[in-house]
Amino acid sequence: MSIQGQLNQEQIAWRAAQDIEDGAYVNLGIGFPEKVAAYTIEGREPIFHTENGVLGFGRAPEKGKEDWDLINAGKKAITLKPGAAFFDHATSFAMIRGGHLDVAILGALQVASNGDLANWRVGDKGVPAVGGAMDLVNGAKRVAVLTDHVTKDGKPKLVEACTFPLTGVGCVTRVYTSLAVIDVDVAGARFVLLEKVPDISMDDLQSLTGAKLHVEGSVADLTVPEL
Amino acid sequence: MSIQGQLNQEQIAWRAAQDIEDGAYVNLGIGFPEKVAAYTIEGREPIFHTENGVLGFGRAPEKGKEDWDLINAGKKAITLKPGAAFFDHATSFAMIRGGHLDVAILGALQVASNGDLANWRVGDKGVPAVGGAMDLVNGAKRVAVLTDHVTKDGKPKLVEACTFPLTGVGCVTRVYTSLAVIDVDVAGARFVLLEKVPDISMDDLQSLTGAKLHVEGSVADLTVPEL
Amino acid sequence: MNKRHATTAEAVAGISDGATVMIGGFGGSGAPIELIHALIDAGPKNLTVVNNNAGNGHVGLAAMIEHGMVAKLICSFPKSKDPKAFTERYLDGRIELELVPQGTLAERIRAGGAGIPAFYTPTAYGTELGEKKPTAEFDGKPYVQERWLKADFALIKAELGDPYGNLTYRLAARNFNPLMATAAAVTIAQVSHLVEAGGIDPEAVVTPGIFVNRLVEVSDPQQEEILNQAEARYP
Amino acid sequence: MNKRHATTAEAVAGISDGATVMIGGFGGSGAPIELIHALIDAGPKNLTVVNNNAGNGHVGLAAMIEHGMVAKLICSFPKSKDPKAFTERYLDGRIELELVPQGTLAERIRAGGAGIPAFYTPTAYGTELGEKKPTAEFDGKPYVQERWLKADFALIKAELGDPYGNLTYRLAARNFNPLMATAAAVTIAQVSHLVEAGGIDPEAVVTPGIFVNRLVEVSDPQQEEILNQAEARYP
Repeated sequence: MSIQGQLNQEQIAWRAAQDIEDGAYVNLGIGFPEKVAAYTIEGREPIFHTENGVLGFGRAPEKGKEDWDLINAGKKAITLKPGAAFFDHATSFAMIRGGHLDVAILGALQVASNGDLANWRVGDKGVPAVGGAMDLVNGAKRVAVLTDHVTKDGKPKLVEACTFPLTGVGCVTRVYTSLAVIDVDVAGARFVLLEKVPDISMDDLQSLTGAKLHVEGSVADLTVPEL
Repeated sequence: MSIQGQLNQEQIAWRAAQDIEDGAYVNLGIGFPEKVAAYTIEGREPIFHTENGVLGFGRAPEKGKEDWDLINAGKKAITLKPGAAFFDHATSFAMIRGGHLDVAILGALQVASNGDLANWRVGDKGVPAVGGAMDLVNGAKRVAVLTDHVTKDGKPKLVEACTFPLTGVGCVTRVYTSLAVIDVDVAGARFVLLEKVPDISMDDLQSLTGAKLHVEGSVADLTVPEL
Repeated sequence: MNKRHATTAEAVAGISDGATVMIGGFGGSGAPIELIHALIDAGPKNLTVVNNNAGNGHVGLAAMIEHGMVAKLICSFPKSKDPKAFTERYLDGRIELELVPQGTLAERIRAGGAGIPAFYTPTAYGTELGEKKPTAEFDGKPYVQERWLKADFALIKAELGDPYGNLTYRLAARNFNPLMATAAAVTIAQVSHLVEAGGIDPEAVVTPGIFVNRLVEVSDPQQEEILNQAEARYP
Repeated sequence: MNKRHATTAEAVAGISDGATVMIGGFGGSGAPIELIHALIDAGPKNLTVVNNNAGNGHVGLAAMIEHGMVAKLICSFPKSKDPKAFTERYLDGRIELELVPQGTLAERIRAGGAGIPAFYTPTAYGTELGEKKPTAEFDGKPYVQERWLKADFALIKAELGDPYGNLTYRLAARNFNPLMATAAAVTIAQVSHLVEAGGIDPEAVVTPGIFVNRLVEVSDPQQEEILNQAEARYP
């Protein structure tokens, strides 16, 4: 489904990267969220964590130079930056569960206006696999989601209540979509619209969203570079 | 109180050392139990653990050569053997609580015939201090006690029920005293006499013991070298 | 004190039908391929296996599954590039799956090794993976009670090992290996380099030898990823 | 990313009255004497201190107690060669003591750092230190429920530190230091050698920098044991 002016994945990732502070400890979910690393702001140095026991990793090695003992949670080969550290899985999840990570950025099937997240399983068919998602959403200081605003067949992914199996309860605090940046007021169970792409009207955005979008003050334009 | 033929601390320690197998992981309590290390049997190599995070330590350094970052749980300077390892306190007590230590040898105020041990506090006066004793008695595969058979004023230390505050419940399985070697049948709440010094009669030994000494088969002579 | 064994076959001896076996590694990183293959040669059946994943391709854990050795798998992420071995057997009901969130899996194993029978975690609260488990509130927040995980055997991969069983690991191949070493009645480590006593700096030891029962040197160990790129099969 | 501070005074800034402060070390081994003395200079009162011991002589933690800064001590073994500072105040009721078995103390701190609000341990079951705590049976064996321990600040001592806060420790001076680093909102480390980024082998890091907020280099740090042999007093 094509919507006028909507952002592509690179642009959503770019927007999310703007909110990552210098020195932040960050875990990026497998796949789409991994793109955020490429848009780190000049002069800021976030430190990337991967569940399988590495802090301070950098980009992928050149093809043919992979060391398969040095991978990320997506099982892709990585490299190290100076100041990196290795540790076991219990320590890695102590970092997550213990509230030491500043931000976790994940994909989503659905996000509810009370902060509930569904991102690990569509239904009860097939092989279920959860990985570290349920730990990340309950541990990181800030849990953000990157997602298309609607599904491929146009259904809202931002909803009043998740219908897919939950990953976590009341855990998501910000959503970066292809059309908007939205804060989740978990206590009030409200979506609060912060930014929207200029080409879409408030009414059209609301019609593509499964729960009410509240506005506090003004809504900024969500503008991103060509990517 | 002097009893004919009773063992001194060195001799009790020597007897306890006879039961330590080659390759056993052993924690010796502060003070009297530490003497056991000196009587390690030729050809056997127990590995000594100390709560503050060392496996594989050896004897004390020469006076003047102490490194005060390298101490044991009694805060005495130690040295390392080849194959030693350092670790943090959580790992150290994972070794203890997780059942990885083969034997812990501790002192006692009282041992009861049901295996209860009192060894950390005489009453409710003064400053209480427990250290790692309560973890050791609940963690090591085998918990042995070294003790004089009676108190300085002749009262039994092996009793039907401890009157001093407990360190652990049903935890002691063998007692090495100045007069005897006694197994504790925890399930049956019975002391089973294995060995006694030759100079004492069964009746006299029983009269110095606060709970019945059972005999299964024969009682061996408890003979030790001059030390 | 010498925990060394001459061959991987000798190292895995005694793992019999119905045993619970923890296998280290995260995907192929840190997977003890040679020990797994020795276990396939030995051929015990009806095993419960604890691993983060469910194998990839037709080597290592995937090959164990293909050989019908695994009755139940306890893992967090039973997907991979080529998960056919597990997927087929799971979908037709020949293999049981206990799916555990990754951090909970790690903590349950760590608890097994540390003598902690149960603990509380926020992870999975309010989800289907937290259902049917006891819950409790602490300081106004809800948590799920989780139980320790222990095993009869652990197969792990390390980098350096000395005769006392002290181990180090290579890069991110550490992952679950040090935890599993603590949680099994018998821990079996393949090491890429066996060194003499004193050959590992006591400060550099990651797994102290008390947690390790058997060692076997496997120089130049195989990497699951490389084997799969070559479409290898075991045996 | 640079967590370095120029002085110990700067490193301990902001620890105010009523704070909970974990202090690393086991006796004098691994005790961050210079950080403690900087805190004495700063002079906050009514502190809750978590340490394995209760100080020895008239330096370090003992000096903090003598200066009336400590309202409550959480520890396992408040005895030492010269425990007068604590003993006097404890016996006349000026300082509160929460006595915790050493392994439970370590595990509670580790739980605080790992986001585990409560766990079960066999330790102290059936004793007065287990009284008034919830108990539960698992597999027929009784256990005591223990809660996590967290702090506002941790003062720790390390050997090498890099600008990211990665740390190594010296010999048995490791003890409680790596645990406390994880369990405080603000962890302050004195390091004997500050090295550049990349100066610590990533496999040799014991405390990853994510657990450390502030670093200060203290070359040739003082040893409590040596100070006490010289009958030193602070200030």
